[in-house]
Amino acid sequence: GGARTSGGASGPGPAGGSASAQGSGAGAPVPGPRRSLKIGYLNVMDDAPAMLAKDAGLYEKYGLDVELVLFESGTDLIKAIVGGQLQAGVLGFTNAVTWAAKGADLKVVGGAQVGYHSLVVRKDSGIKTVQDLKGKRLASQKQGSTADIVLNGVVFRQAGLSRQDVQMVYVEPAAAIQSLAAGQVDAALVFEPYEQIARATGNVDVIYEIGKVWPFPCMVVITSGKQLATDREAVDRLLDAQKDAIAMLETQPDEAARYLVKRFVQDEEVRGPSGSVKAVDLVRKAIETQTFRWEISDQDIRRMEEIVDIMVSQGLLERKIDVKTILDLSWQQRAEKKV
Amino acid sequence: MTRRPWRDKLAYVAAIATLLLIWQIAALFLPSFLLPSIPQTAARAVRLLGDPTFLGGIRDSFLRLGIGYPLACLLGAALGLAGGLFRPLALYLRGLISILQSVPPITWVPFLLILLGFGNAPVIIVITIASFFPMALAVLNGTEGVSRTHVEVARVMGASRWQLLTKVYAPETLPAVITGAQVAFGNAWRSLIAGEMVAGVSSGLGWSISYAGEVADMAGVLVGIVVVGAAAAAIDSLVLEQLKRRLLHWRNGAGGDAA
Amino acid sequence: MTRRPWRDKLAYVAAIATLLLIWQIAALFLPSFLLPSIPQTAARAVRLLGDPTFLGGIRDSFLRLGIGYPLACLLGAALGLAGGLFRPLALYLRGLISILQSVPPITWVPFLLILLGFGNAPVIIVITIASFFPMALAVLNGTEGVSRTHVEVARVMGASRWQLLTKVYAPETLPAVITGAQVAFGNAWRSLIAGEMVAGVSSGLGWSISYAGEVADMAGVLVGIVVVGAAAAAIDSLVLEQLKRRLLHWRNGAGGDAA
Amino acid sequence: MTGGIALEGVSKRFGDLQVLTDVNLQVAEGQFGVIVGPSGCGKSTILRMLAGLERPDAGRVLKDGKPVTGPGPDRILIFQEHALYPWRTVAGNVAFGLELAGVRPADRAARVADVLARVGLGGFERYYPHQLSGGMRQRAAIARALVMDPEVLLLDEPYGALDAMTRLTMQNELLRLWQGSGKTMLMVTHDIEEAIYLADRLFVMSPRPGRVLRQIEVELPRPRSRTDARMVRLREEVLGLLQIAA
Amino acid sequence: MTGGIALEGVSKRFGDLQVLTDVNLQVAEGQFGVIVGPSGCGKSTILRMLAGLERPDAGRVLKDGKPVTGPGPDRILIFQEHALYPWRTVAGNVAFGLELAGVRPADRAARVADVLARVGLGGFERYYPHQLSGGMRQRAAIARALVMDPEVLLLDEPYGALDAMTRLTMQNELLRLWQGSGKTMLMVTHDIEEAIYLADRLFVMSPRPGRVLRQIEVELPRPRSRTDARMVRLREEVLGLLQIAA
Ligand SMILES: Nc1ncnc2c1ncn2[C@@H]1O[C@H](COP(=O)(O)OP(=O)(O)OP(=O)(O)O)[C@@H](O)[C@H]1O
Ligand SMILES: Nc1ncnc2c1ncn2[C@@H]1O[C@H](COP(=O)(O)OP(=O)(O)OP(=O)(O)O)[C@@H](O)[C@H]1O
Ligand SMILES: [Mg+2]
Ligand SMILES: [Mg+2]
Repeated sequence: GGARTSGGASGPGPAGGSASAQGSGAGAPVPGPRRSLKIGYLNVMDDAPAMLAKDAGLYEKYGLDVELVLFESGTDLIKAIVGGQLQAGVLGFTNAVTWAAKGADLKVVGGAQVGYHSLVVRKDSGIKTVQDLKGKRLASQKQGSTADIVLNGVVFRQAGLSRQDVQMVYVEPAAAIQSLAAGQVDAALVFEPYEQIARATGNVDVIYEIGKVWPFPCMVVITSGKQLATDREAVDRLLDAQKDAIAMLETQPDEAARYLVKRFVQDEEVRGPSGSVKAVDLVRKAIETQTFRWEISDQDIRRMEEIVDIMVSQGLLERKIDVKTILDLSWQQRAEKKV
Repeated sequence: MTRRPWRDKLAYVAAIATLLLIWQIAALFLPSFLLPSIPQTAARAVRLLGDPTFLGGIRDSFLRLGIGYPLACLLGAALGLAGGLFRPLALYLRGLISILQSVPPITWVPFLLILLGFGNAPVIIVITIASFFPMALAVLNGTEGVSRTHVEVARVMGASRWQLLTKVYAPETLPAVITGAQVAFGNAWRSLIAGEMVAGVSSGLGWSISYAGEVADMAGVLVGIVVVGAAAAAIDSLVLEQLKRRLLHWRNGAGGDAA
Repeated sequence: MTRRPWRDKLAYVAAIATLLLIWQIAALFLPSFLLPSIPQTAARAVRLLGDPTFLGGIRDSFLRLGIGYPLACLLGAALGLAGGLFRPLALYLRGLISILQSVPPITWVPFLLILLGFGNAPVIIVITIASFFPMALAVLNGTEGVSRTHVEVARVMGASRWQLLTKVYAPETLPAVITGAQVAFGNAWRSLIAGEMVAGVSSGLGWSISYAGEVADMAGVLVGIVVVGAAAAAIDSLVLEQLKRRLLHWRNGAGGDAA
Repeated sequence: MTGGIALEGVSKRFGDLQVLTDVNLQVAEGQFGVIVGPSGCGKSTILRMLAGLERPDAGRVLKDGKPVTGPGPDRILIFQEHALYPWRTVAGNVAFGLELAGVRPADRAARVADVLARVGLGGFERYYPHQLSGGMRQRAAIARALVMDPEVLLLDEPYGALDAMTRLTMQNELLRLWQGSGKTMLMVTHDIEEAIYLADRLFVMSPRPGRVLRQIEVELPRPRSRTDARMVRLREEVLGLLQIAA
Repeated sequence: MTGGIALEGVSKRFGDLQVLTDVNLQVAEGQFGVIVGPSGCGKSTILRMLAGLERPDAGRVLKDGKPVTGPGPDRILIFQEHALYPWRTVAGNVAFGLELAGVRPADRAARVADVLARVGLGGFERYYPHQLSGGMRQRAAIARALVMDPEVLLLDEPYGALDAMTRLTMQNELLRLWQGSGKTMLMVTHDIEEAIYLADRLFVMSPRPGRVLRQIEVELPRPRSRTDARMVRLREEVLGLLQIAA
C-alpha cells in the first residue's frame, strides 16, 4: 500500500520518479525555474487526471513540484482555493458555480472529465428503467451536490419523475453501495470507482448512465483569478501535465490502471459473490467507462449554462450567472492551436 | 453565599458578547462569502426562522436528541453506579469505554444504516453512543470517591446492595453525574449534527448546515451553528444548571458568609 | 482492599473479547466487503503494520495528539480552577463552554485552514478545542464540591489565593481533573480522527481511515479503528489510570478489609 | 456461652502495626459493657469488628455464640466520626435506617420526631448537617442509631462533643432506653465517671497493642449516685490502671 | 482597650436562628480564656468570628483593638471537626501552615518532628488521616496549629476525643507552650475541670441565643492542683450555672 504517500505532503510517490521517463511522450520537458503548486483533489475516478499526472511524474516533467492535497468533499476543497491555501483543484463544475455566484474569484481553466453517474439497482428490485424508481428507495449524494443536481434536473425530468416520487436517501457513495448490497435501498446513483465495486461485489445491474444520455462537463480544473494574475505560467504547465495524463488514460488504460490501482483498491483482488476480480482489472474497467477530456467545447459551455439554469430552478442559486465570466480558456485556445 | 442572579446573567451576556465580537472582527478580514458578518447572518436567520422546513428540521433534531441523550444518561449512570458496587464490572466497563470512546461515533453510521435502515434510529443511536461514554466514565470515577464511612453507616444499618446504590452511591456521586451529564450533552449535540450530515436523513439542524455548506451558503451555515449553540446553551443553563442547583442545594446553605 | 492485578487484567481481556466476539458474529451475517472477518482484517493489519507509510501516519497522529491533548488539559484545568476561586470567571467560562461545546469541532477546520494553512496546526487546534471542554467543565464542577472546611483551614493558616488554588483546590479537585482528562482523551482521539479526515493533511490514522472508507476498503477502515482503539486503551490504562492510582493512592490505604 | 457479644482471642494488625493482641471480652445479653483505654489502643477497632466491618486476623468475634460475618441491623454502631449524610436533613438522616427497613413514611415521621425530641434536636428537623454545631451533629448521629431500636448497640465515644449537662441528660436517656429492654450495650468512652455510672462490666485496655488489662464488674445498684464513695474509689482504681498504662 | 482579643456587643443570626445576642468578651494579651456552655449556644461561632471566618451582624470583633476583617496566621483556629487534609500524610498536614509561610523544608521537617513527638504521634508521620484513630486525628490537628506558633490560639474542643490520661498530658503540654510566651489563648471545652485548670478567665454561656452568663476570674496560682478545694468549689459554681442554664 505504499502508493498512499503519492497523494501526500510527504513527497512524490514511489512510482513518480521512475515514471517520468516513460511518460506518454507528448511535449518536451519544460526549461526555466521550477514552480511549486498545491493542488486539491478528491479520491474518485473523476479526478484521475490529477492523480495520474502526479503518479506518472508528469508534473515534474513540466517543471512543477506539485503537492496533492486530499479532500473529502468539493465543498471543503473549494473553500481552500477561495481562502488561498490551494492554487488549484480538480473538482465539480457546480462547486465553482455556487461559490462564484457568492462572489468568490474563481476561474475554470480547463476540463478533466465528462460526467459519469450511473444508476445501479439490485437485480431483485424489479427496476428496469428510470420510471420504475417510482416509490422505491434510491441512495444518492447530498442535496446540492453535482449528482443531486443532474439527478433531479436531468434523470428524473427526462423520466417524468420528481423528487417526491422516489424515497430519497442522501449518503456518501461508499455508504450508498453498501446499503444497496445490504438491501436497505433498491437503487443507488454513484460514480466510479463505486460502480465497479458495486458490480464486483453485489448482485446488481446498471440501468442508466448519464454520460451516455446527457454528457456534460463534470470535473473541471479550477483556480483563482489571483493565481492567474500572478502566475499564469504555473497553471498552464499544470494543464499541460494533466493533458498528458488524460492522453494516457484514454490510450493506455492498462498502464494508467497500474499507476492508479493502489489509490482505489488495497487488496490484490476484490471478492464478491461472483468470484474474485483482480484489482487492476477493476480499475482499468473504471477508467475505460469514463470519458476524460481536457477541452471545454462550445457544446460543453451550453451544457454549463443548462446546469446553471437547473441550479436556479432548484433554488441552489439565487440568481442566474453568466458562465462566460467564470471561464478562462486561454490555455485551451493556445493548446488547440498547437494541435 | 448569597445568590446574585443579575451577576450570573451578566457573565453569560459577556460570554455571548465575546463570541460575537470575535466573529465580527474576523468578518472584517475575511470575504463575506466565506464569513458573513453578523447583520448579514441575522438577515438570513430572520428568513430561515420563518421557513417551516427549517423549523421542522429543528423539531426533528430535538426529537432525536430528546431520545438519544436521556437514554445515554440513564444507561451511563446506571452502569457506572453498578460498576461502583461491583468492581469487575467497573474494570470491564473501563476497558470497553477506553477502547470505544476513541472511535468517532459517526464511524458506526454505515453499520447502523445497514442494520437499522435509514431514518431516525441510526442518528439516535449515534447520539446515545457518543454521550454514553462521558456519563459512564464520570459516574465510574465518581463512585470511587464515595466516602467509605458513608458506605459503612449504611451497611451497619442493614442496607442491601440495591439500597447502597440508590441511597448512598447515587446521591454521593450526584456531582459527578451532573458533570457527566453536562459533558455528555455537548457530545450529544456534536454527534447529532455530525450524524445528520452522514446518516441519510433529510431534515434537522445538521442536515441544514451541511446542505448550506454544499451550496456555499455560509450565512445559512452560521445560522445553523448559532441555533445549535443557542439551543444547547439554553437547555444547559435552564435545565441542567437548574437541576444541579436543586439537587445539590444542600451545599448552599447559609454560613461562612465571610468567604 | 488488596489489589488483585490479575483480576484487573482479566476484566480488560473480557472487554476485548466481547468486542471481538460481536465483530465476528456480525461478520458472519454481513458480506465480507461490508464487514470483513477478524482473520481477513488481521491479514490486512499485518500488511499495513509492515508499511512504513502507515507507521509514519501513526507517528504523525501521535505527534498531533501529543501536543493538542496536554495543551487542552493544562488550559482546561487552569481555567477551571481559576473559575473555582473567582466566580464571575466560572460563570463566564460556563457560558462559553455551553455554547461552544455543542458545535462539532471540525466546523472550525475551514477557518483554521484559512488562518493557519495546511499542516499539523489546524488538527492540533481542533484536538485542543475538543478536549478542552470536558476538562474545563469537570474541573469547574469539581471546584464547587471542595469542602468549605478545607478551604477555611487554609485561610486560617494564612493561605494566599494562589496557595488556596494549588494546595487545596488542586488536590481536592484531582478526582474531577482525572475524570475530565479521561473524557477529554476520548474527545481528543475522536477529533484527531475527524480532523485528519477534513483538514487536508495527508497522513495519520484518521486520514488512513477516511481514505480507506472513500475506496470502500472496509478491512482498512477496521484496521485503522482497531489501531485507534488499541492505542487509546493502552494509553488510557497505562498512563491515565496509573497516574490516577498514584495521585489518589491516599484513598487506597489499608483498612475496612471486610468491605 | 451463648447470648450477648464476645471477642475470643482476637488479634488484629494494620500493615506493620499490631493493634490488638489476644483480646478476650464478653458482654452478656442485656448487659451494659464499657471500654476505656488510651487513644489508639484499638477500641474503635473492637466495635467495628463487632459491627462486622472489620475481620480479626486471629480469634473469633461472636454474637449470640455465632461468628459475626458482616454488618446487620441487629447490631448498630454509632461511629466516632459522626458520619451524617451531608445531603440529608437531620430528619432525613435519622429516618435513614427506617427507610432501609421499609418502615412506612407516617410511622417513620412519628418515630423520628420522638427520638429527635429526646436528644434535644426538636425544631432542627430540616437543617442540614453543615448547619449544626458539633454537639448537635453528634446528637443527630445518636438519634439515627437509637431510632433503630437494635438488639446490640455499639457506641463509639458518643458524647465526646457534648457539654457536661447535655452529657448527663443523654446518659440518663440512654439508661432509660436500655433498662429492662434486654438490649446489649457496648460503649467506648474517655470519661471515666461516665464509664462507671453506666457500666455493668468495665474493660480497661492497655496502650497499643491493645489488650484487656482489667475487667471490672461494677455491681452498684441503679439508679447510681455520682458522688457515691464506691464510685469515687472505682474511679481512682481505673485512673490508676490507665496511668500505669500511659 | 488594646492588646488581646475582644467581642463587643456582638450579635449573630443564621437565617431565622438567633445564635448570639449582645456578647461581650475580652481576653487580654497573654491571657488564657476558656468558654464553657451548652451545645449549640454559639461557642464555635465566637471562635470562627475571631478567626475571621464569620462576620457579626452587630457589634465589633477586635484583635489588638482593631476590627478583625479576615483570617490571618496571627490567629490560628483549631477546628472542632479535625479537618485534616485526607490527601496529606500526618507530617504533610502538620507541615501545611509552614509550607504556606514559606519555611525551608529542612526547618519544616525538624519543627514537624518536634511537635509530633510532643502530641505523641512520633512514628505516624507517614500515615494518612483515615489510618488514624479518632484521638490521633485530633492530636494531629492540634499539632498543625501548635507548629505555627501564633500570637493568638483559638481552640475549639481540642481534647474532646482524647482519653483522660492523654488529655492531662496535652493540657500540660499546652500550658508549657503558653506560659511566658505572651500568647493569647481562647479555648472552648466541655470539661469543666479542664476549664478551671487552664483558665485565667472563664466565660460561662447561656443556651442559644448565647450570651455570656458569667465571667469568672480564676486567680489560682500555677501550677494548679486538680484536687485543690478552691477548684472543687469553682467547679460546683460553674456546674450550678450551667444547670440553671440547661
Ligand atoms: N485503616 C487503617 N490503616 C492503618 N492503621 C489503622 C487503620 N485503622 C486503624 N489503624 C490504627 O489502629 C490503631 C487503633 O485504632 P482505633 O481507631 O481502634 O483506636 P482507638 O482505640 O479507637 O483510639 P481513639 O480513642 O483515639 O479513637 C491506631 O493506631 C490506628 O493508627
Ligand atoms: N451555617 C449555619 N447555618 C445555619 N445555622 C448554623 C450555621 N452554623 C451554625 N449554625 C447554628 O448556630 C448555632 C450555634 O452553633 P455553634 O457551632 O456556634 O455552637 P457551639 O456552641 O459550638 O455548639 P457545640 O458545643 O455543640 O459545638 C447552632 O444552633 C447551629 O445550628
Ligand atoms: Mg476510636
Ligand atoms: Mg462547637
